[in-house]
Amino acid sequence: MTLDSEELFNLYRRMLLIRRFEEEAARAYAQSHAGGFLHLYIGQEAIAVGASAAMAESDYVFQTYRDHGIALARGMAPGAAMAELFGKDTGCSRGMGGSMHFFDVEHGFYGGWGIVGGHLALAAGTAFKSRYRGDGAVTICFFGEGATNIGGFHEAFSLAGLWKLPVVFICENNRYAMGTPLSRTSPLTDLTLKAQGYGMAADGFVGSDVSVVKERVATAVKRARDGEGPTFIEIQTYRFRGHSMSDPAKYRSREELEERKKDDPLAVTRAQLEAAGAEVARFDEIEEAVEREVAAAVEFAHDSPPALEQTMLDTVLVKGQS
Amino acid sequence: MTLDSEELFNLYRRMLLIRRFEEEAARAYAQSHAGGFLHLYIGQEAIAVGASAAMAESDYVFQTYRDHGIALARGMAPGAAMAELFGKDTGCSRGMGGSMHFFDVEHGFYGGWGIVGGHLALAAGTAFKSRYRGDGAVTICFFGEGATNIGGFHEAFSLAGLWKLPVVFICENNRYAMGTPLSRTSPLTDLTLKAQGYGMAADGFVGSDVSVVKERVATAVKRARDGEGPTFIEIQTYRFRGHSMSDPAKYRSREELEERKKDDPLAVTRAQLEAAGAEVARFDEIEEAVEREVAAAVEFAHDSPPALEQTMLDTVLVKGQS
Amino acid sequence: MRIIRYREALREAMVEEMERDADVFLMGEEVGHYQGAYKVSEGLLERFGERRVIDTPIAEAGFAGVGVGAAMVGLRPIIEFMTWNFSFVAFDQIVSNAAKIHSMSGGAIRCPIVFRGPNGAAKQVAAQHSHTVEALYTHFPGLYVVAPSTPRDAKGLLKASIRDENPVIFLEGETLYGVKGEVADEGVDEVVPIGKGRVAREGDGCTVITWGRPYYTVMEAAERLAADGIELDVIDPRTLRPLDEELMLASVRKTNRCVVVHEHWPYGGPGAQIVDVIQREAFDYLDAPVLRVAGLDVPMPYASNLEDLVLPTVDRVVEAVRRVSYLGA
Amino acid sequence: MRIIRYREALREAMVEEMERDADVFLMGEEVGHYQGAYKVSEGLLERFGERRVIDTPIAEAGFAGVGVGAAMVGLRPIIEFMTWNFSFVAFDQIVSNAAKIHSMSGGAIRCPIVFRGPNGAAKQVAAQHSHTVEALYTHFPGLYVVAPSTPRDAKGLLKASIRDENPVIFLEGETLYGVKGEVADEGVDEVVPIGKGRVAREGDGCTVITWGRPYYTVMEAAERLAADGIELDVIDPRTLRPLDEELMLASVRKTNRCVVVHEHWPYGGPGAQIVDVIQREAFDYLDAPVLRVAGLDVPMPYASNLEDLVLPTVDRVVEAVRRVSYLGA
Ligand SMILES: Cc1ncc(C[n+]2csc(CCOP(=O)(O)OP(=O)(O)O)c2C)c(N)n1
Ligand SMILES: Cc1ncc(C[n+]2csc(CCOP(=O)(O)OP(=O)(O)O)c2C)c(N)n1
Ligand SMILES: [Mg+2]
Ligand SMILES: [Mg+2]
Repeated sequence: MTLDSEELFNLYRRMLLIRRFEEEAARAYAQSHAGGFLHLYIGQEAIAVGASAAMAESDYVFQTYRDHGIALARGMAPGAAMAELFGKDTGCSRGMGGSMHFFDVEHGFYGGWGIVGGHLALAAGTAFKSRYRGDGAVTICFFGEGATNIGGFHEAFSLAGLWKLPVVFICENNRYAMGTPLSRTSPLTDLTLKAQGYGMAADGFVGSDVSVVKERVATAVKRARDGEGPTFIEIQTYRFRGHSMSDPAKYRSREELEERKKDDPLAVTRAQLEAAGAEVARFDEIEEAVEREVAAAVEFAHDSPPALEQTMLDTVLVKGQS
Repeated sequence: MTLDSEELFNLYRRMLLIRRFEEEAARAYAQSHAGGFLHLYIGQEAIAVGASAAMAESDYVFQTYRDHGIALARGMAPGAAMAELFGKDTGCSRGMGGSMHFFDVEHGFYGGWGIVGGHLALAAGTAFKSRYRGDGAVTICFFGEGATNIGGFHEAFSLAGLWKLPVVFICENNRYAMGTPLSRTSPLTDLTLKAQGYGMAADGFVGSDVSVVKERVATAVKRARDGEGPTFIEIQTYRFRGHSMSDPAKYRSREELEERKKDDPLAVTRAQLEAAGAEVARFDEIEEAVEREVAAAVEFAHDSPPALEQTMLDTVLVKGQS
Repeated sequence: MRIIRYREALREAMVEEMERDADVFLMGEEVGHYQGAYKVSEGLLERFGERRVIDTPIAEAGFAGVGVGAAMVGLRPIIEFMTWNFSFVAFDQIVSNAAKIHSMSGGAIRCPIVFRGPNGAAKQVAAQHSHTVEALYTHFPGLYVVAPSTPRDAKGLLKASIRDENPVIFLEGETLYGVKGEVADEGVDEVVPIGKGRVAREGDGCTVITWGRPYYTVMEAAERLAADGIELDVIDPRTLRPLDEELMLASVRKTNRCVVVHEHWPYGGPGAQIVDVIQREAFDYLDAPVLRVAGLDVPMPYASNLEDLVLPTVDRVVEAVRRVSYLGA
Repeated sequence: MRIIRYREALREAMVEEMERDADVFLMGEEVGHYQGAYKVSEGLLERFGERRVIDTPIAEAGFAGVGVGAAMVGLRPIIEFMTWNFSFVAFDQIVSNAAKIHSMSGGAIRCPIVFRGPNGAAKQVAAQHSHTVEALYTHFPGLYVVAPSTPRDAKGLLKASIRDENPVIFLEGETLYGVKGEVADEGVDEVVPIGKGRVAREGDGCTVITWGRPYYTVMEAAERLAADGIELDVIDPRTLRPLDEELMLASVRKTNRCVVVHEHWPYGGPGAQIVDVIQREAFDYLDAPVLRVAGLDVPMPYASNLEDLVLPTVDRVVEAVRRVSYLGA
C-alpha cells in the first residue's frame, strides 16, 4: 500500500506533534511543572501514528506508561495532555493520573498503565466485550519487549488465543527495558516465535516507516474484525531518550544511538515525501502549525487551575447504583 | 533402552505400591481417617516411577497436590505417607501438610504444592542453587496440563530457558483439569509447541510404559546435568479416578474411561514381563509383599499419635539466627 | 419467606440479575459445564448459555483482568474465584487495576465488577487453601468488601453488588453454602444495601461484632451466655468496607463492652479496625478494653485436631465476653 | 560513628553479608549492570560478579519464586523488588509459599530469604506506584516485616534479616534513601535484632509511635510541640511484625496517651493493630483514645497539591497530639 501524499503529510504532522509535544514535556519537567515519572516516546512515533491510522474511531487502545504518543495519535487534545502533566484539573485525567495514566474515553483511549504486563488482560477484556456485544470493535494493545516474560502477558495471550478475541497485541521492541537489553532477558531474538504457543497469528517488522506500520497493523485489525482472532505483532523500534527522565542511558553507546537516529521515523517519512516532490514550504507550514499547537497546549496547562481535592474524594468510588 | 527384567520388576513393584497405597488412602478417606482434599494418582504411576528411575538420589523433585505417587516412587516410607493423610505426628509433614503437602527432604522430595503453577518457579530455584553451587544436581518438576495457561508456568519457563537452568519440566497431561478437557483451555493439541517461545528443548510421548518414561526422561536429565539447559516434556496420561474424592467425574463417559484403562501402566508392564517369560508366582510374591507393606502403613498410621499443637506453634518461624 | 440454602440464595441472586440485565455475565473456573466447584452456579450454563456463563482456563490474573477490562466498557462481570486463595495470583489486577481505575482516570471510567467465591478455612485443606482474605482487600480504597453471613443477606447483598457501579469483593464461605435460612419469596426483589450492618440479636450485656462462619459460633455462644444471664447484642456488619460504624457504636454505647469475633488472623484487618473505631469513638462508654477472638496466628495445619484449635470456638467467645464483663470463668 | 546515607547503609549491609557468607546473593531487576534503579546496589556487580548479583527479566513472581526455591535448599537470597508495588504480581509466592513452607513441611524446610525494596509514595508517581504495603504483609504468620527509619537501623536490620532463618519483608523508602545519619564505624558488626523497637526521643507528654517516612514528620512535630511544652515519647517499632509490644506499652503507661502515625491507609494494618494492643493492654492507663494520623483513604493522586494532602503532615501530627492532650488547636 502506498499512501497518497495527503495522508502521508497528515501522518507526518501527527508524528511531529508527538515529537514536539514531548520535547516541551521534557522542558516542563526540567522546570518542575511536571513531576513523577515521565517516559518519552521520541523515536517510536511511527508506531503510534501508523497503528492509529489502521484503526476505526470506535476501536479501543491500551498502552503502558509510555503513553503520550498514542494518546495524541488517537486525537487527544494536546492541551488536555499537557495539563495532565502539569497536574491540572483540565488534564485528560483531571490531574489524577499524570504522565503514566492518560485516559481519553472519547477517543477510545483506555490508558496509560503502570504495571508491566498488567494491562494486557484489560485489553482482552474490552475485546471480550466487543465479542459479547457483537459491536465489531477491535482492541489494540501496546507493550514493550520487556513485558514478554511476565505472567500478565502469558495469561492475556492464552485467553485471547483460546477465545479468538478481536485484539491485536503490538510489542514495541525498542531493544531495552530500562537499562536491560533484550539479550539479557530472552534467549530469542525473534519474539514472534512466542505466538505459536498460543495458536496465535504473528507478524514482525521494522517500525520506522509509518506507511508500513499502517499497512501491517491494518491486516491484523482486519483479521480481528473478521472474527479470525488475535495477532501478535513485534515491531522493531528504538527510543532516542532514556527510559524516563531520571535515566542517563549509560547502557548504550553514543554511536549506537546515532546509528539508530538515522532511522528516525520523522526523517524517513519526510524523505519519502520529498522524494515524491513535496515542497519545503509545506513542511515549514506544518512545523509552524505544530509549533503553535504545542505552545497553546503549554499555555493552556499553565493557565489551568490545579487538580481539585473534590475530584480526589469523589473518584474513589462511584456513589449510587446503576 | 530395554530394561533388564529385574529392574522392570522393581519398577512394577513401585507402581503397584503406589496403586495399592492409594486404594487404601481412598478407603481411609471414606472412613474419615483422612480429610481435606485427596487427589489420587491412579493411572499415572508409570510417570512417577519411570521419571524417578531416571534421576539420581541427590536430585530434587517438585509436584502438585497430586503427590503421593512421586513421593512413594522417590522412596518415602509408606507409613510416613499414610500417617500424614491421617494427620499424625509421624506423618511425612508431621500432620501439618496433609495429602497435598507431602515433603521428604531426605529423598529430595520438596513437595506437594497446592497453588496451580506456584511451584514451577521453586523448581527453577533449586535448579538455580545447583548451578550456583555447581553441585551437579538436577531438578524435576511435575505439573498438570491445566497449569500451562497460568503466569507461574510462563515466568518459571522464561527464567529457566534464559538461564539454562538444570531443570526438567514434566507436564502430566491427563486430559482434564478438574472437569475441564484440554480442548476447552487451549487451542493447541501439542503442548510441546510452547517450548519454542522459551528457547527450550521439548519432548512429548505417551506415558503408559514405564521403560519409555525412564528412557525419555533420562535424556532430558542428562541434558540438564550436562549444562545444556532445561527440557519441557509433555507426557500423555490419564487419571482413572475423579479429580479429587469429591468429584464424580461426570464430564467423561464410562466408555472413555474403560478405553483408557486398557493402557493401565500396571497392565502394560505386567504384559511385557509376562511376554519376557516372567512367572505368575513372581507377581503373586510382589503382590503379597506390597499388600503387607500397605497394611503395615495403615496400621502405623492408625497407631501413631495425632499431630502436636507444639509442632504447629514451633513451625511458624524458625527461632534464632543461623 | 422461604427457607433456602446460602448456596441457592447466591444462585438466585445471579439468575435474577442476569435476567434483569443482559450485560451481567459469570466467568470463572468450572462455573459452567462442571456446574461450579461448589455448585453455586448449578444450572446457569443451561439457562444462559456459553456466551454468558464462561468456563476459563486456570489463569486467575487473566480472567480477572478480562473482567476488569470488560467492566470498563460497560459490561457487568461476575468473576468467580474457585476459592479466594487463588485470588493471590490475581492480586495485582484487583488492587492495582480494579481499585484504581475510577480514581486514576479522574472519574472517567467505572469498573462495575463483582469478584466472588468462598473465603476462609473449609475442612482440613491446609495452609495454602485456608485463607481468610478480608484483611487484605479491606485495606484498599476503591473497593467494597462484602461478607454475608446468612442466606438472606447473601442474596440481597449479591444483588446489590451486581448492580453497584464499583468493584465489589464478595466473600462467601464453603462451610456456609449449606446453611439454611429465610429468604424473601420469589418475585420479591430484596436488595440489601452495601454498607449497612444488622443487629442479629438484641441484648444489653455485651456487644459482639462478627461475620462469616464465626457468626454461627457467636449465635451459639449467645445462647449459652443467655443461660447465665448475659444477653449479647450481636452486630453483623455484613459489609466490611465501609463499616457501618454508627450501628456498632450505638450498640457499644448501650452495652459498654465489646468483643470482636473473626476467623482472620489477629494482625490487622477488620478485627483491628473495628477495635480502632470503637475505642476512638466510644472511648468514654467502654467499661473494659475491646477484646478479639480470632483465628490463631499460624498457617492453617492439616490435622483436624489442630485446625479445631485454630478456629474461633464457642468457648473462646464465652470466655472473652466474661472477661470484658469482669466475670470469672 | 560515621555519617552516611540510608542507601549506603543498606549497600554496606549487603556487601558485608555477602563477604561473610558465600551463599548470600542479590537478585532483581536492574540490580547489576544498571547499578540498581535507586542505586542501592551500586558497585555490587563489579565486586561480586554476575554469579552473585543477578539481573532478572521483568518477572517478579518468577524470580521471587526462584529465590524461595533456592532458600529451601540452603542459599540465602536477597530479592530486590524495584518497588514494593511490583510485589503484587508476586504476592502468591510470598504469602502462599515463603510464609508457609516451614509450617507446611512440619518444620523440615526453612526459607531464609529477604525481600527488599522501596515502600511508600515517592513523589507524584500516582496510584499504581505509591503503595505502602505493610498492612498486607504483616497480616501473615510466617513472615517478619521490618521497616527501618534511619541509616543505622537500615544497616543493622538488613544484616539481621539476611542472617535470619525466616522470610523477611524488608521495607525501605525511596524518599529515605538520601537521608543521612550515624552508622557504626567500618569493621564494627552492628546487628539490630528483629523484633526490638527503639525509643527515638524521650518525653512524658504523649507517646507517638511511627516508622518509615512519617518518622521524620513526627520528629519535626516533636520539636514544634516541645516549644509548647509537650514532650513526645517517640517510639520507632523498627520491626512491624512482630511488634515490640512491651516497649510501646511501657511508654503509654508513662504518658497515658498515644498517637500512631503512619503512611499506610487507615483501614487495618500495623496502625490499627498497634491501637488494638494498646487499648487492650494499657486500657486503664489511657487518658484519651488512641488516635491515628494516616495517609488519606484514597488512591494516590498524581497532582502534587493533592499528594501533599494525602501524606501525614507535621500539622496533622501536632493536632492529634493536642487532641489526645485535651488542648485546643
Ligand atoms: C511488574 C512491574 N515490574 C517492574 C516495573 C518497573 N518498570 C517500569 S518500565 C520497566 C521496563 C519496561 O520495559 P519494556 O517493557 O521494554 O517497555 P519500554 O519502557 O521499553 O517501553 C520496568 C522494569 C513495573 N512497572 N512493573
Ligand atoms: C491458582 C489456582 N487456581 C485454581 C486452583 C484449583 N484447582 C486445583 S487442581 C485444579 C485443576 C488442575 O488440573 P491440572 O493442572 O491438569 O492437574 P491435574 O489435577 O489434572 O493433575 C484446579 C483448577 C488452584 N489450586 N490454584
Ligand atoms: Mg523496551
Ligand atoms: Mg490434568
